[in-house]
Formats: sequence, structure tokens, C-alpha cells
Amino acid sequence: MSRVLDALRMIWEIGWLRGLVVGFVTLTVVMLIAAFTIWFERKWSGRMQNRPGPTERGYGGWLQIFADFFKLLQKENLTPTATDRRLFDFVPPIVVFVVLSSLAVVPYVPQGPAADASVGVLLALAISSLMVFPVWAAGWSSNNKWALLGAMRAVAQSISYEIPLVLSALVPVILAGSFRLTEIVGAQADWHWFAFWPPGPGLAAFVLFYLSSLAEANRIPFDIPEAESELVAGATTEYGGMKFGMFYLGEYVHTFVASSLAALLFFGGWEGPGPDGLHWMLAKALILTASVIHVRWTLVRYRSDQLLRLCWTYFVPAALVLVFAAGLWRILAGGLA
Amino acid sequence: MVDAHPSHEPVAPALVEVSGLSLPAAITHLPRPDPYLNVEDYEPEADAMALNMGPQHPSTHGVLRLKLFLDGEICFKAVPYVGYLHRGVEKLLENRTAIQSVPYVDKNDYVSPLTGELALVMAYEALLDVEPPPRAQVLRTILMELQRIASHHLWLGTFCLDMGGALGGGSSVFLYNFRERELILDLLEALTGQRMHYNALMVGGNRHDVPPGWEEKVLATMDRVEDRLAEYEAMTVDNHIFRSRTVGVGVLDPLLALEAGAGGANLRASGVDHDLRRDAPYAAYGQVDVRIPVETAGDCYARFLVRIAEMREAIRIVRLLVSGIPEGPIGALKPPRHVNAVKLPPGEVYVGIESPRGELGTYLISDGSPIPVRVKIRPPSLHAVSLLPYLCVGATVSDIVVILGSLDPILGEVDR
Amino acid sequence: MMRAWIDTLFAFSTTLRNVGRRRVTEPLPWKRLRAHPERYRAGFALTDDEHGEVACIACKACENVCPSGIIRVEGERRESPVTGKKRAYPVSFVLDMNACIFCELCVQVCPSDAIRMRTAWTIPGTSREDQVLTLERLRANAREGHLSWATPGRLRAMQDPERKNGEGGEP
Amino acid sequence: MPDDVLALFRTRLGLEEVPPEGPFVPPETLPDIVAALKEMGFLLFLYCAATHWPATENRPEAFTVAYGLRRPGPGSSTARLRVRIPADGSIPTLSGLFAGADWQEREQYDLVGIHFEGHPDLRRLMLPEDWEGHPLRKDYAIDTHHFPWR
Repeated sequence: MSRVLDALRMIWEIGWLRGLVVGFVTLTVVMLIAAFTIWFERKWSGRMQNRPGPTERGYGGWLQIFADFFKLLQKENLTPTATDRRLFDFVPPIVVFVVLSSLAVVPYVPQGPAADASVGVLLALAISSLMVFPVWAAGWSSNNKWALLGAMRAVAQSISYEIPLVLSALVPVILAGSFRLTEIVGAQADWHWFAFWPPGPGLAAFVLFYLSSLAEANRIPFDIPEAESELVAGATTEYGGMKFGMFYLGEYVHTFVASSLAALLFFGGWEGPGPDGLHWMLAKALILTASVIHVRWTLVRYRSDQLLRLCWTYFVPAALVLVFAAGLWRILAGGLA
Repeated sequence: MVDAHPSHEPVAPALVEVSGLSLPAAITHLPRPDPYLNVEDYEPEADAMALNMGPQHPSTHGVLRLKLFLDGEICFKAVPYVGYLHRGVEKLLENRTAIQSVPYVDKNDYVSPLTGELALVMAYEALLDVEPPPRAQVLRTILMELQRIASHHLWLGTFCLDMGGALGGGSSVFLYNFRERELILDLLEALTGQRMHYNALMVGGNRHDVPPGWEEKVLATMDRVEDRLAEYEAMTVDNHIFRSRTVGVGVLDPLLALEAGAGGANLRASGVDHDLRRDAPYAAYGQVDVRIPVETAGDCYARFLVRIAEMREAIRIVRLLVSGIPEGPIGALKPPRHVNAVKLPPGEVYVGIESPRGELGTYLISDGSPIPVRVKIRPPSLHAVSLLPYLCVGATVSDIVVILGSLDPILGEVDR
Repeated sequence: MMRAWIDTLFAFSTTLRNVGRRRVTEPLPWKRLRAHPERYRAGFALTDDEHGEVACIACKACENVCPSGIIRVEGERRESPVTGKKRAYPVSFVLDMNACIFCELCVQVCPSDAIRMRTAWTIPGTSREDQVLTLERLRANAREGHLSWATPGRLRAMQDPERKNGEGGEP
Repeated sequence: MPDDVLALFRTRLGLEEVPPEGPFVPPETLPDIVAALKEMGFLLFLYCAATHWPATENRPEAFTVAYGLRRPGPGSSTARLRVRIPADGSIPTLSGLFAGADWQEREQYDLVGIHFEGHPDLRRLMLPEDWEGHPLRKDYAIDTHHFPWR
């Protein structure tokens, strides 16, 4: 037994091996959480609409997601003849790769993530913003007008909302004085959660970050690129079977990662009453994910031009003001202290 | 951000007089796009693209096909194609007797079958010069108003579905609406025995009298429906996103609406104070003071407001009438015992009633034989769909979906 | 602007309130939450008269009135084994449910209270022939029960213009 | 029909009595009369219904086309008129006057086979472009019963 522990400790000492193990565990757990989120979304939306949701496979239908997974696996691998075949097949794995790779820098435990980069915030946001490329490629390679419209909207929307997203994430960075996610959480110790302290800019920055990440993850009310009542299914119109399944999984992982980032930046990560640790982090991230789901099943969606106007006339100036306010607080508080 | 349209504020709008009719000046005589624009002549700002919307599309309300010519994402020409649901109902009715033809018109407007039945039955009654007894008239009025509520329920649900998608807030409103629509269908089911294709009317009266305890059930259901109406309003009326999507979108010129033959809420949202229930009363509408909601903005939001107000008004009418259904028989003619029970005199009639979608008319020619020579059903939905080439120009694809939903077309009625 | 956003929040309270509501969908086919009313019209049955014979007299009124033309009746006159009187009996009675529009007109015109509708659906089948009701199946349906309230006589009594009582529809 | 409409029909058509189902109007004066009605406030286009009358021993094959207009608002009234044309005749279009006449005329062209002179886009509305015949004509084969349903 002690030999095993010794071996584990040795692995822990070696940086890249530790990263590998932590990354593997994180990926597995997050994928399972995404599956759980899908089940929860179905159940919760059912309750919201006075429906039972899935009931058949497993208690409360909790095995339904696996049934769906196997169904998607079995489906015929349909590729329309007019598509750009290589690009078309290449895109779905890229989506999964992009959303999962941002997990490398997102810590769930105080010991840190697989790679505790010194610019963790920027890296996480940068990687998740890479999503625009596979979505555009999906729309373009499908050779379908609906997919093309969806992809164009997705690009416009992602690029626009990148700016308030990064700017609002800068507020906790400025307040904590570090880009490293573990240090940002450390700066929120003793209930100094940035959402509540300093009062004002932190909470506003959280709202901006939340809304912008909804837009980034293409969730209602900002799911213009999918817009199934207008664009059939947007960029993913021509995808079926497991290729569609990868987009689907990517969407939920993306939502969970964005929620985790919000929990880390604004709600103190694993800080909480009683012992700190993974449980608080997961609880916060899951509550935020659930709120995303609740928003999705309550609101209708904006039109794409309204969405962009919302971004450029309200979100971007507000984010700039918040960054300025955070800097001011930092100088004043630093000067006072 | 798009803020509230000024004309939704409760101020009297400027009016303009057109052929003896007062219409809101702000939306009358709007420039009319050319529905037969030659696409080659159009010079697009961005790239032009032809986009086929439907017949298999999530929000074409059945099987409408729209050929859209887009300049970027802005439509500059829209060509609707209908007929995918054409069943030749008029030909069928020309080969059926008066008894047999009533169940067929149920299938035209399958969202409000009772109004379709009434339009046909009233045409036969006008031809025969038969007046149904007062009990049947009041019962018919109650049924029409219940059907109007049910139809508007479905419209509101699908309208939000068009805006919010099948996997979003739209579907929540949709299912809430269906929850209450089911209650009304339960009432109609208890009365007629069917939930959709009722065959509830016959020439000279109703086929079914009320079952015991039905009136109390109606009153209880109306309370519930009115209570839940506030719930839909909480999700829509002041909802910022809902308003951004509907206010100022699809503004319909009242003159165009009239000339195109549109009716119902589409007309009244454009400031035309016209409703056959009040202006040419049929059934027992003469006994009740029908209040007609009119909006003057002419956009999708105004159509929404008019329909919500119509639901409240229908609830009021049902409550008013259901407590005082007069005693007596429900039919003026002997109950039919064979297929040719109704002898048609020669003649030519037109009867129009106010269906939830506008004026639903039946034009009937008989030469004295058991079957009519010509039955023409005037479908309000067809005229609503024929507005699309005018309304879609200048709108984005997202707007077109909303505009189509706000016109409330039922494709079964369009195609017949 | 601010007010519009605050008003939007009411939508959330509405959906949140609905989370606690009773679900309204029926978990078919396992459980039915509501029974169909007694006037519900779904299937068909040919009832027997008081002597235990089929009440149908093969008068073809239903065949003629059926708007979809899905009823075919063939009859013959013969002596009743019970009463010894001569009357017409159906030799074959075919009702094709594939094209039935459930308008209840066959019940409306039946002179002998024979055909009635049922509140229970016929059993789903795997072929179109399964939905064609024959004389035997129609009589078996009648023995099985679940008959609608409306008999031809009751329907016509309800619609009678000389009816005195305003309260119709008593089952 | 209201008095002003009856007066219009009497003066324009020289009729003594106007039948309640509408007078017969010569095809060439139809647009003028309908334009006059529109001026009088009959703004709502109701219907355009063509009927095929097959040849009998005492009359040749013919069509009638009936039009209906409505004056909206309180005390609403209708104006109805008819046009009779021979089997090979045509009728001037009203689509320039009423946007709603456009599709109604296309439908009548499609189902009854009447040519509307000057219609900008006289295509079939309900049936496919390559459909043969006009189903609402009386000589078009009526439905045949298929039994059992196939």
C-alpha cells in the first residue's frame, strides 16, 4: 500500500506526469458532469413546463443520456454529397478538443489544475474563444445556406462578446492582482468574494461575465447561431449521429466550464463555510449551470442585430467602466492599506 | 437597444380619413413593395441569396413554402407557395349533401373547427331561411367563444415558439398554453364527444345539448383560464426580449390589410375597428355587447395585444351567456334520419362570420338538387398569407418567422 | 431600459412557480389521468336487440350517409329464429376505420338503435386490415362494452324540435 | 345590400331590380364598378368565386364569377356582384385594385380554369404547376370510392 502511495507521490513530484493524471481525472469527471447536466436540464425543464421529463430508463430517467449516447453511436454516419468532406468530418472532434482543453487551466481544487499557468484566466478564455473556428468551419463545410447563416451569426456574435467577456474577467484580475486562477481564489479568502466585495463593480462584472458567457456558449437568450425556429439548427444543420453528439456534448461542457470560471472569478471557488475544497467549487459551478438552464427555458431569443447592438452599446462601455472602477478601487484600497 | 415603440403608449394617434374610414395616420399609405419584383433588376448591397424556407421548416406552421431572396440577411423579395395541404374540400362539398358536408369543414381550420362548421351551417340555413331556436343560438355563441380562446391559446404558444425556439422559453409558454387549451377541449369533448373534429352543428341547430353540470364546469374553467392568462402576460407583455422582437416588426398598413382581405386581429391591430360579431351580429352576438379591442401600431406586438384582449373578452362573453342559456329545443328542423334529409331550394348566398383569424365566409350556390352546385369557402388564413410578400420585404429571416407567426395562418385552411 | 430588464425577471418567477405545479401530461400508455367523457366517440359497435339478435336491419342509411363512404352493408330477409318474424339482417357489415372521420352521422341516422360508438379505441394493429371492422368484430365490441352515451334514439330525442324539456343530454 | 350600392348598380347598369345575390355585370365594366365601390368605402375584399356551368340542352357551357366586397366598421355591409362569361371568355383582373384579388384569382384560375386578363402572375396556386385539368369544373371526374381504403 505504501508503495502505491510512494509511486503516486513520485508522480505528483514530476510536473508533466501530474498534469497528465489531473487532466485525465478532470476530463472524465467533467464529461460525466456534462452528462448529468443534460439529464438535469431535461428533468428541470420538464418540471418548469409541468411535464415529467424522461422517466423510463433508470430511476427518474437518469440513464436516458446513456441511451441517447448509444442511439447516436448507432446512427448512420450521414454526410451530404455537396459538403467539403474532410473539413466536415474534422470539425466535431475539434469542438470537443477545444472545449475540453480549456479545462487544463481551470482549477477545481486548491492544489491547482493540470497546468497552473500564470496567465490562467487569459488562457482559459482564449482557448474557449477558439470555438468560433470549428463552428464557422462547420457552417462553411456543410454547404447549406441555413448552416452558413448560422455560422455567420456565430462568428459575429462570438467575436463581439469576446470583448465584454474578457474585460469583465479583468475586474477580478485587477482586484486580485494576478492572472493565476488559484491566486485569484486565494485573494477571495475570508468571504471576500469579488461578487460582493468590493460592493458594486464585482457584482456588475459578474452579471456582464455571466451574460457574455451565455452568448459565448450560444445559450438562450443569445442562441442566435442555433435558432432552431429560424435556422433549423444553424451551423449544425447537416450533422447527425455522433457528429452531432459531439457538438451537443461540447455545448454542455462549454456551459459548465464557463460556470466554473464564473465561480472561480467571482464566488471564491473552493472557499466556503466549513472545510474548503472540491465540494464547494462543484456546488457553485453546478448552481450557476442550473441557472443557465433556467434562463434558457424561460426567455425567448434576441434577433442577431439586436444582440450585437446590446453588446456594443451597453456591454462593452459598461465593462470598460467596471475595469476603470476596479483599478480605482485597487489604487484607493492599496493607498489606504 | 430597441426601446418601446411610442405608439404603444396610451395616447390617441393621429387619424387619417380614407373612404369614410378613420385609420391611424402613422401606418396608413406606407410604401408598398412590389411582390413581382424582377430579381435580376435588384442591386444588392451585400451578396444576394435565394433561400428556400419550408415546406419542411420548424416554424412555417405546417407546410408553407417561402422562397426568400436575401440581400445579406435582409429579404428583398418573398414568394409564398401554398397548396401542400390541398385536399379539394370545395370539390368534396360539391358532392355531399348538407348533412354530410359539416364534418368536412372541421378539417379546414383544424385549430378552430367550430367556426368552420358554423360558417357552412349558417350558409345552408340562410339558403333554407331557417332560424335556429334561441337555445341553439346561445349555445353556438358559447362554443364559438370557447373555440376562440382555444385557438388563441394555440396561437400564442406557437408564436412564442417561433421566437424562442422549441428548446427554450418559447416552449415553456407553448406548453402552458396547451395546458389551459386542454381544459377547454375537455369542455368541448364533454359536450360533443370529440376533441378536435366535433361535428357539433347541423343545419337548423346543434347536434348536442349540454350534458348535466356542464355550465358549472365552464365557469370553473373560465376562472382558471383567466387566472393563468396573467401568467402568460408575465412571460411576454413586459418582457424586454419579447418586446424587442415584436415592437415595430411587420408593420401592416391598414389599407393593405383591407384590400388583401385580411381580418380578425391582423386588421384590428392596424387600427381598423371592424368585427362581424358586433357589426353584423350572428348567432346570439346581438344579445351581448361585444367590446372590440383595437390597437393602432399595426406591428406584431399590437397583434399580440389584440389577441390577448380578445381572449379576455371571450371569457367575459362566455361567463355572461353560460349562466343564462334559454330553455327549449336545440334544433329547428326534424333530426335527420337519412342523407337527403335537408332539401335545398335554388339560390345563392354568402355568409361571413368572425372566426379567430378573421372573416370566414361561405359562398353557396344551389340549383335545387340535393347537393350544392358550388361551395366556396373564404379562408381568412389565405388572405393573411397573401400579405407575406409585402410584409417580409426589409425584414431579416428572424423577423420573417415572427411576422408569419403573428399573422396566425392555419395552413389547412389556406390550402383546403 | 432598466425597467424593461426588471420586468423580464417576472418571467423567471413564473417559470419557477411552475416547477412546483402538478404535472399535467399523462404517462400513456401506462397510466391515464383523466377518463374520457361518456359521449366520447372513438370506436364502433353493433348492438343486439332485446332478443339477442343483431339489431341492424341492413337499411343502408349509414352506408348512404357516411361522408367518407367507408361503410358497406349487405343484407337479406330471413325469419328470426327467436321471434319467428321475417325481417332483414346484415349478411356483412364492413366499416373501414382507416378512413373514418368519427363524425357520428351513422349513429345519427340509424333507425333501429343498432350502431353505436364506443369510448374505447379498437386495438392497434400492424396492418391496414386490422382496422377494418367486420360484423363479428363490431358485435364483439358491443359485448365488450365501453359504449358511448349516444344511441341513435337518444341523439334524435336530444335534437327534436318539439322537445319540451330544456335539460337535454341526460344519460 | 345598402341603398347607395343599389343606386350605383341601377345607374351604372340600367337595372330596375337588383337581386340580393348581386347583379350580373358585363366583364368590361367590372373594374370600373369595383373601383367605384372601393371609393364608396368597400375596402375589404371578400371573395372571388367562379362556377362552371356545363352545357345543357337550353344553354351553352358558361362560367359565372361572383365577387364580394365589404364595408368595414360598425354597421358593416356587403356589396356582391356577378359576371357571366362564355366558356372561352376571359375577365379583367382586379388585382390592381385589391391585393387580395391576386391570390383569389389565381385560385380560381387554378381550380376552375378562368383566364383573368391582365393578371401579373397568373400561375396555379393550389395544385402543382404540371397538373392537368381544373378540378372544380363539373366535367372533371369526381372522386371514386376505394373500398377498403387502399
